[in-house]
Amino acid sequence: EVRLRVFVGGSNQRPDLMRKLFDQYLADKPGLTIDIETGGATSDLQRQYLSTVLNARDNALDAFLIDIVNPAQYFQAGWLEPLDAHLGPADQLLAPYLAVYREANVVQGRVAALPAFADALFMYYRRDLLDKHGLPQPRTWEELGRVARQVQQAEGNPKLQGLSLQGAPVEGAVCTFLLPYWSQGKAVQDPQGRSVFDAAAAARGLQQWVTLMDQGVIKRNVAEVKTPDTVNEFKAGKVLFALNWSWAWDRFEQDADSQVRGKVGVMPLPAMTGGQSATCTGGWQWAVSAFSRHKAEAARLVQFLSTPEASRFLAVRGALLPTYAELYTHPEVVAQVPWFADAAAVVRHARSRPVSARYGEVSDALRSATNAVLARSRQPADAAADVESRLRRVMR
Amino acid sequence: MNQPPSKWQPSWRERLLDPSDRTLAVLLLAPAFALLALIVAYPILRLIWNSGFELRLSGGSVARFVGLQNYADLLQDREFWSALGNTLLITAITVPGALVVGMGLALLANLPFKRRWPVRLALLLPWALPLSFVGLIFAWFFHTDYGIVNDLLVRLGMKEPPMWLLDRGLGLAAICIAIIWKTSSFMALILLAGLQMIPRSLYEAAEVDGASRWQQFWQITVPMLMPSIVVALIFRTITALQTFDIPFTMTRGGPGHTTETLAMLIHKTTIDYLDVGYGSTQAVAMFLISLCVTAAYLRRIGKE
Amino acid sequence: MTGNSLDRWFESPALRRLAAALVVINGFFPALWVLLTSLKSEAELVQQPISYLPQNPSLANYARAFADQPLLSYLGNSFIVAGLATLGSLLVATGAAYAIARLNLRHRQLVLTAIVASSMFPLVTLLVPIFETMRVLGLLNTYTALVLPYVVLNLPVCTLVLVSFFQSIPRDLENAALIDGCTRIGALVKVVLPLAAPGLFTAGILAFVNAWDEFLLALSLNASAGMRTVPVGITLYQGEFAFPWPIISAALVVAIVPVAVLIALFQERVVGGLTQGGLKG
Amino acid sequence: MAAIELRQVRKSYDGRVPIIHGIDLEVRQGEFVVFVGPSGCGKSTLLRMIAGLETISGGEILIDGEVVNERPPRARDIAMVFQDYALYPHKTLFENMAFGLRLRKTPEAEVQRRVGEVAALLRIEHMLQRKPRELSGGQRQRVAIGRAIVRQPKVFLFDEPLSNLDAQLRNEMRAEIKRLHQRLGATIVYVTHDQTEAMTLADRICVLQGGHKMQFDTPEAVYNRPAAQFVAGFTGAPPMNLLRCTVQDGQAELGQGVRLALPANLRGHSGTQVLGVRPENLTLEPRPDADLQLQGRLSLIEPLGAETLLTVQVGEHELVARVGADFHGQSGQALTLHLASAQLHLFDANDGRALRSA
Amino acid sequence: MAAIELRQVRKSYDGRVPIIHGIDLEVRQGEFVVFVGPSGCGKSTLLRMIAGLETISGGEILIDGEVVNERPPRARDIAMVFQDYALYPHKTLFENMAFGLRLRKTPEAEVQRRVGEVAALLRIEHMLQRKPRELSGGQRQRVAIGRAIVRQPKVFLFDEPLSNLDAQLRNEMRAEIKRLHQRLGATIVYVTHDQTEAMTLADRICVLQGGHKMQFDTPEAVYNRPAAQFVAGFTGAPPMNLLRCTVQDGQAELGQGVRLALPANLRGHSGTQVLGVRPENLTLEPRPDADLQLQGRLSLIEPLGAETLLTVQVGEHELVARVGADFHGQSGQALTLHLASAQLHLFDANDGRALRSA
Ligand SMILES: Nc1ncnc2c1ncn2[C@@H]1O[C@H](COP(=O)(O)OP(=O)(O)OP(=O)(O)O)[C@@H](O)[C@H]1O
Ligand SMILES: Nc1ncnc2c1ncn2[C@@H]1O[C@H](COP(=O)(O)OP(=O)(O)OP(=O)(O)O)[C@@H](O)[C@H]1O
Ligand SMILES: [Mg+2]
Ligand SMILES: [Mg+2]
Repeated sequence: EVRLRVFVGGSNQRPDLMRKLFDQYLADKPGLTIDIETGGATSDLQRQYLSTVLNARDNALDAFLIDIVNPAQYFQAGWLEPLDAHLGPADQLLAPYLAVYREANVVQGRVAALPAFADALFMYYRRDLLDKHGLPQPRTWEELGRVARQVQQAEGNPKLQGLSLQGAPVEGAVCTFLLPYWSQGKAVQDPQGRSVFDAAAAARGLQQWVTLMDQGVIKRNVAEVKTPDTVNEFKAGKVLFALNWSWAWDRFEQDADSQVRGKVGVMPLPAMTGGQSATCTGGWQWAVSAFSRHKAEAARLVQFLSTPEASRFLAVRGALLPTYAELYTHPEVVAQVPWFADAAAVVRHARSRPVSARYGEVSDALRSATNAVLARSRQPADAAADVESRLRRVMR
Repeated sequence: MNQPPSKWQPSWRERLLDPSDRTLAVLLLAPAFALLALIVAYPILRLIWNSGFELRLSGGSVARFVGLQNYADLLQDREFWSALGNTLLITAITVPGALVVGMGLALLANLPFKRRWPVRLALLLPWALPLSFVGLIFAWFFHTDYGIVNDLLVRLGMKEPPMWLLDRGLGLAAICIAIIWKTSSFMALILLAGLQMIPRSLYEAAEVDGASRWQQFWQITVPMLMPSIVVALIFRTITALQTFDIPFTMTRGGPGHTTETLAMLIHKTTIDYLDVGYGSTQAVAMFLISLCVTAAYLRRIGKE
Repeated sequence: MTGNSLDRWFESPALRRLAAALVVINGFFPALWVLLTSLKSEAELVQQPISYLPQNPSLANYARAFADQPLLSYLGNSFIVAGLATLGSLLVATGAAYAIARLNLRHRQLVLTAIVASSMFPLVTLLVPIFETMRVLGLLNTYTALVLPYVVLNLPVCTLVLVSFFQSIPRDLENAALIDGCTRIGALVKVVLPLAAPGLFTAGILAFVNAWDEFLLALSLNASAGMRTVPVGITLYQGEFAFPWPIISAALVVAIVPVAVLIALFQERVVGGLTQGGLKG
Repeated sequence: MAAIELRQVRKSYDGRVPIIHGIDLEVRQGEFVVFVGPSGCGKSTLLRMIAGLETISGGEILIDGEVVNERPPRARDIAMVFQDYALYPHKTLFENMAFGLRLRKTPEAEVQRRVGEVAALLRIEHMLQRKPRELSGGQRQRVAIGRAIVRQPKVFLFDEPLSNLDAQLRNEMRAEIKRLHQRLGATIVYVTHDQTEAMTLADRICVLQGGHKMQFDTPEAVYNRPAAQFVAGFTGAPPMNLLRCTVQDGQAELGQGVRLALPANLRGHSGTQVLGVRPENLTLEPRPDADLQLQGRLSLIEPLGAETLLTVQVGEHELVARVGADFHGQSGQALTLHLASAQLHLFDANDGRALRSA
Repeated sequence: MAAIELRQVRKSYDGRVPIIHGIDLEVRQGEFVVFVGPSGCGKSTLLRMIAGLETISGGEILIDGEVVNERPPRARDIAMVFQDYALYPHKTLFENMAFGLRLRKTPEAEVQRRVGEVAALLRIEHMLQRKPRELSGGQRQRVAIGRAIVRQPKVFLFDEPLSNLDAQLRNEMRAEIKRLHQRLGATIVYVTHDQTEAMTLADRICVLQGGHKMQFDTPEAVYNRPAAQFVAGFTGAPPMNLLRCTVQDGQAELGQGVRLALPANLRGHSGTQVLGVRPENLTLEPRPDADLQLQGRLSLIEPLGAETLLTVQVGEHELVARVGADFHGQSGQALTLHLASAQLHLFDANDGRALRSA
């Protein structure tokens, strides 16, 4: 008689689908039951909850979903059971997954978690408008600015935002910071996890956003834009280009009040001039609590939940991005979610946010710098310098 | 008829039901103090204990006793001082602000209206609205594009209405407005209770003595309300020093960290950074500050 | 009789109505806004200029609010938790307040200060240790886990209200009961408490509202679906990628209504209770 | 010229039944007028209308010859002493008394002087720096009076100023107020329901009942020639014995065969009336003027030290007689009460009017 | 056997100066004893110690022959009536009265019967279902008394039960209590600072001052033979005139050449003493027993209706005389006061003891 409690966060982790997966798993396992626990809809609240529970070394949770940025942090806090202990060595275990997930989930050579489903920042755009005005997909942010202004002028609609991205001090702003930085070929850390932060590149990246703001491409109050705001505005037809997660696709195409149904395209992210396109991964991982009383059972469950079959199930039933490269072209998946074909390239080029035991501090440094610059309360160079010194302290 | 036994020999049951005053006091206070010990004292001791350690969970570090090092670090911590500054600023604005607004509301609500319940309900409603949602609602009100405030400003002819939450000054102003709105309600409640206890004859005496309304307000109402005001101020100040939900939902401390409060910083350090030792240190510091402020009030009351 | 130096400033009915309007608008506006939002569609919220009245008012959001989350169960939990917390607060605070007000304690001021000072620690910082305590006691995801801290949360204000209330009850009433044949406890239960009813009532409402609104502890200590309270439940309508204001507003309206009704019904008593006891330092 | 004049003054609280039914009254310069009457009769209301604390529903109030209906209290140049003193609890005694002067921007030296004088007059100089709560009831009352005096207003209004004091203190303060009046020569309107206060203090007493003026006359007249049964029953301690009787042919038939001959000036009425006789007018010994007698039985003896109250059952009536302290007797014994027909009062049983020579 | 006995009873509130300094007292079965004394003298404290509401710091209290020091109030079989009535505001009158019986598990029928009887006795039967706030002061007082009576306790304790009532009502209720006592034959200890109550109600009066028993005797003795200057000054309204004098050779020298010859029983003392004479013993007309005279000047006239109080300046002293209502005179006139040497009192100027034949 084993009873597992699994934490599935909020609705974006689709507890409904997870329940179905659990039931599949339980079909041939009498004596095992699984309870789902949800709590906190945003990753903030989930982090808050998990921190509290794990901090108290509570054994109430056996397995849980964690954001891609957390495995390192949680593992080093001693909260995660290394899965290789139960399921075999790390390289073997993680080999089939997309590279970013492979990297994110191995901490100090141990398997901290297994990928559940993928996600990445996508560049959504109004295909109809670009087509109407005969404009190409922009390759660089500069170009994007030009295209956007042309459309704005042609449409005679100054309220039409050229680009919507996340400037509020939420996790999304970390990606907003990293996109132009990465596209200059820069990294935040070396393979040993030490900071190799390039403040000048960061400043240039931030400056790019400021320039776009000055041009009226990004709206002036972008510093209060959170992830759902971009979705809502794009959905309402007020945005030309929008950076958002895969999840937004459904909202654009399926929401009853969407003004942009059938008019949306996904394209590779623009780069800094002279750089190359880069985007940010997201996605969720299954981890087993170090305080669980049923680690072995939980580990086996987690293994099941991260199989290609499970991933396919989530892709087909929930349009959740697979963590296996081959699934993007799997006929069943393509039939159900055709746009995954476009998505594959994006996901494959996506990069992971810095992996650090002190990710909380890293994230805070990046997001607050972004926010401060976009709110025009700090110069890009100063903000970049702040980040540099902060990262040097944190990522030793 | 009711002859008591010739010798007074209470049964054990009677003794049990009739403890001495001292025993009874202990019995009655016991639950309160047991709970305080469990929910407050023990956690506080834990915090104080933790504050002596380097205890960074995500650093993978085992707890290492560092004595007062955390406190020394705290004194060097720019973020801490900035958060403390914001907290004190918010306190300094919202406490008197809520007092003034609350006083106004209380005075108005104390007028002999024919139908009093809408006024009373309006007075109490802000108090009953959950704090975290007040933040959300006011963030919405102050939203650059979709907020009511800017909508009104635009309707009044402003071309580029301000971006309230994207500026330290305006952001703090918006936060303070939300806090004042929310907290003036309870303030008004206490003051209203106080107002109703001022005997009418004092106003009549002042009236006969020749005091104008304004003079009556300052010479009678305010001094007579002093006890209520002090109680309200103590409660308000303690909660103001703990300000968390409203700035957290309204600005998240942005832009940058410029509107971050102490409680937000502590929350961030403990929950996001998993830096339990240092977070505890910040919490203890905050407790000491609350204590000082309250002690100052209590001293003042003592002098009265 | 009570007085108010404003009485005569506001002698004119017009001015008086204006004053009332001011208070009413100030108090109701945000709640009203939530109500209006709950009748709008999501698209309506990102319109510029903003629309004040819903263009196509509909109750669909309410239907969604109840369909998307077990709102009724959240309400039930909130009622149970807030109700038990209220009872508990009253019980504990009554004991403490009576001891402070009536039994000749040697360090009454100190005891009272200790109780009031307990509210000086920000809850945010105590969260983890409290969670740990509850875990050790095996109380996580039980009503008790929330009730206990809520009782503590309410202790300062309830105790203050009740102390001044007990002090306002003539001692001779208790003496009369003693002479009539009561024990000390008998006198407390049979005479003092019934007389302190308005104070208990006031303290009870304060406690209820506080408990009803609490979020952080409720989120952390009772996260399991069956035990969630309304404020926690409401946050579940939002997601990382969505903030459905209209549905959340609908849920918020549902959450506010019980408290608002409570206050509307008993507002005289809330104020009156504080008055009679005279909330003093 | 009258210091205060009331002309057909009426009062009703917003639209409800009237409380004061058209009262005419003149208070002369320097006069001490006392309003007495049972609780709820409208004494305070009337006083507060004079003060300007209540609006006037009808009629006119004049102070010093000027209609003041529309003037706020502060423009009426009056001072008032309240039943519960209404001292400002947060001000020192000095500031309590100085408040009115300060509001009038009196120079500081003058304030000091006047407060000092009044404090000396009231013997509270040594506690001017205390707060009201540190005072006994009598001291508080003095301060309240001091606050009124210090402003030297045209008119003083007192609303039951002594009713919160104990008996002893009440006596002292009463004498004090009397002396003050003699000394200041001020115009005073004083409300009380204590008739000893009324009798000893008043130049004239105004007896009110249910918002009507029942009698307005000197204490002596009110006591000895009550204009109504109500007034008679209200004055004297113990009050006048009032006996329902049937009057016929100049004889009052008290039931059970007890009869009294009425004096000439009370004859000429007939039917059911109320006969009144004061306890001190009933004696046990015959006296020259006592031309009537009543036989009774002693039912209660209350020795008061200086005198003794006897309750005597006469027919179906109980009469109280006030006799000397030297009375010795016992409950149940038979007695003869002597009384003078000249000291009898007769009232209409219906409207209570005093009946005199028809 | 004494109903109540106090043996060297002492009280001090935790460690502070003593309030009651060793009082011995016996209250006989069925006796009505009144404690009088100025405010703060310890009357209430003493009564509450008998009730068991205050701890006893020293000595013993016996009820019905048993030491009850350690017994809680409910085991003493007493009933108490409080100054502010202390009715349970949340209970009906019936339940107020029945409360004590119910606590003793009296059968319901018995409760009904006894409450009914007492209500009838006090004439409050028709309002048994009301709550106390719906009653007037006098009615409340009756209920408070009823609540005490209904339990038929050994001893009744009253703490200033009438002091919150107005004069008229006080008189009525006083008579009522007197009648009740006669009817129930109960043992009563009654606290008041109103001497009329003390005089009329008491079988014996215990005069207290500063926690000391000054005199414990019948009203007549307390009034006519006060054991101390304090007692003399406390009884009578107005109280006894007390004049500081120098006694020598059987003569009291009152200053400014005013002298009075002392009667035989007061001779033999000399030095500074205090001479006492009651206002009613000073007359304007000569009378057979009035062997002494004082010349004075009238300074204040207070007509009370039934009598008049005169304040007369004699030498450096002010004396109050109580004369008939028929007095006519005016302030400032010269007067001769007649008094009897047998009605003089003499007190030691130092300790206030009454001085009689040495
Ligand atoms: N504010 C008010 N509204 C309505 N009725 C009132 C108000 N104040 C007094 N009354 C009524 O007016 C009547 C007269 O009241 P008032 O206070 O003048 O009596 P009073 O003679 O002073 O009595 P007391 O001796 O008890 O002070 C009473 O019946 C009272 O109920
Ligand atoms: N609880 C107490 N603690 C300390 N002192 C007290 C307490 N109660 C009474 N006293 C003091 O004891 C003395 C006697 O008080 P008590 O109440 O017996 O006086 P009293 O004769 O009843 O006066 P009154 O006529 O004013 O009721 C007073 O000086 C009082 O200040
Ligand atoms: Mg009155
Ligand atoms: Mg007393």
